[in-house]
Amino acid sequence: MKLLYFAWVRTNIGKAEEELVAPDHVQTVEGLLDWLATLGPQYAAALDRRNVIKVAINHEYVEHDHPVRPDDEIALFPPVTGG
Amino acid sequence: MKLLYFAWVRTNIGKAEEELVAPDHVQTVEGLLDWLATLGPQYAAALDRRNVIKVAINHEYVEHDHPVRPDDEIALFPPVTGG
Amino acid sequence: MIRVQREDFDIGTELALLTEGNSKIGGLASFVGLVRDLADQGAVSAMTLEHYPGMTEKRLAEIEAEARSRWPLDGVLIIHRYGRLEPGDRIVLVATTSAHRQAALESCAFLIDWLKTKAPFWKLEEGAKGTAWVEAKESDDRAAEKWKR
Amino acid sequence: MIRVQREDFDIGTELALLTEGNSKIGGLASFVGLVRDLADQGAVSAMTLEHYPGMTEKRLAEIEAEARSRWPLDGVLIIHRYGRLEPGDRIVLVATTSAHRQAALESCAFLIDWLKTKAPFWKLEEGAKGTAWVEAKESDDRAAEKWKR
Repeated sequence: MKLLYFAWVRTNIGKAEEELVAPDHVQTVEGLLDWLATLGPQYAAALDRRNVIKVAINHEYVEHDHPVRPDDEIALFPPVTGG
Repeated sequence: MKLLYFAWVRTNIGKAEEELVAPDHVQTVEGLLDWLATLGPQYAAALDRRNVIKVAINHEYVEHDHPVRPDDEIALFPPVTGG
Repeated sequence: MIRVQREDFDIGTELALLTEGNSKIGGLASFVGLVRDLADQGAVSAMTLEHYPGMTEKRLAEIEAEARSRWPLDGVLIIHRYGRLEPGDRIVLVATTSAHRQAALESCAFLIDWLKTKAPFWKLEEGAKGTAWVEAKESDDRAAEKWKR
Repeated sequence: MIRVQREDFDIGTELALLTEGNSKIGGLASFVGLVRDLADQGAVSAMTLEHYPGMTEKRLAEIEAEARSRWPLDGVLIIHRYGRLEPGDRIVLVATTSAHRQAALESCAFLIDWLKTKAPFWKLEEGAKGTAWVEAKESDDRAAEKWKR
């Protein structure tokens, strides 16, 4: 799957995007976030305030219980502050 | 007193303004409207829908029970429709 | 600022003047009223706006003062035209600037709603069957009511 | 119409395009958001707006469609900039036209309120002590809430 990070999720993780192959047990956004947080301290820090992280799959907002699939483009970011 | 008429009050009466000396018993807007309506059929027609006529004395909106004085500038007009 | 004038105005120029050189402004809200072409309803091909010189400016200044007392505003601009106007012509511009978005948006809506029921302007419409004075609309009264305190 | 761009825009030109040649329009409402100078509070001297290309345009188009489903609108314009902006710079323009004043005013307020909580933009402020990501405001959530159905 393709992961995209924005704003402080991006600056904490230290990259804007990456291709990752998640283990089979990662079936939902929740599971994905749990697994990402194990990839290193910068991931753990970026995902620390778990409940505020917004998730978009293929450009649509989804809740944390939404399923994830290997060919998804999944974006993680803080609440938006434009306008 | 100086009377000013606008919109259909003006077109009904047939003039935009006039100087009038009201009789002594004309003490309020109400009394003024009663008296004006006796000045001719065009006045009666203009003031027929009495309750919708708006009144401004010296550029300030007033109610129909407001006193009138000989040196007032008194404007009579329909509800406004600008904007 | 209040302007009552026969001439047209340029929206871009007016709005630029309102924000120029003031970087404390976070939001600029504006509303422009235009003459609608209702020819397909047998109505307006043009209209003439009458007003009460002297009183108009005072009442508009009062409306501006009321807006400033309710919201923290930087700039307030009201331009209202009079005379003969044709479909598509601009009638009125109201614009407000503030550090805060909601203050600008709310005060702009307030200004036009109050102006519509308080500023001494009257529209004489030219239609297929001659001219007719526009009747005041209840919907405008209701719009003004909601700002009553 | 939706535009997401680095370049500045001219308010007068954009609003003129929105009304040009359509004399069914009775009202044009607009809102412009600008970068505020908070230097006296030790905060912003400038900011950088990040966004999510592709998703941004889709979410803005969705917001436009939602406005059109709620109000009878002729034109809808949303321009949002990204990149580095300085105090006084324009960030966003939303504008709507309609035969009816309230439709234009309400939909304009709706667009900016929804955009603020739904369009994927993030502000990185440059202050005296370095850079910081702007935190989302509860007041913006409340402003969007009031349009929920």
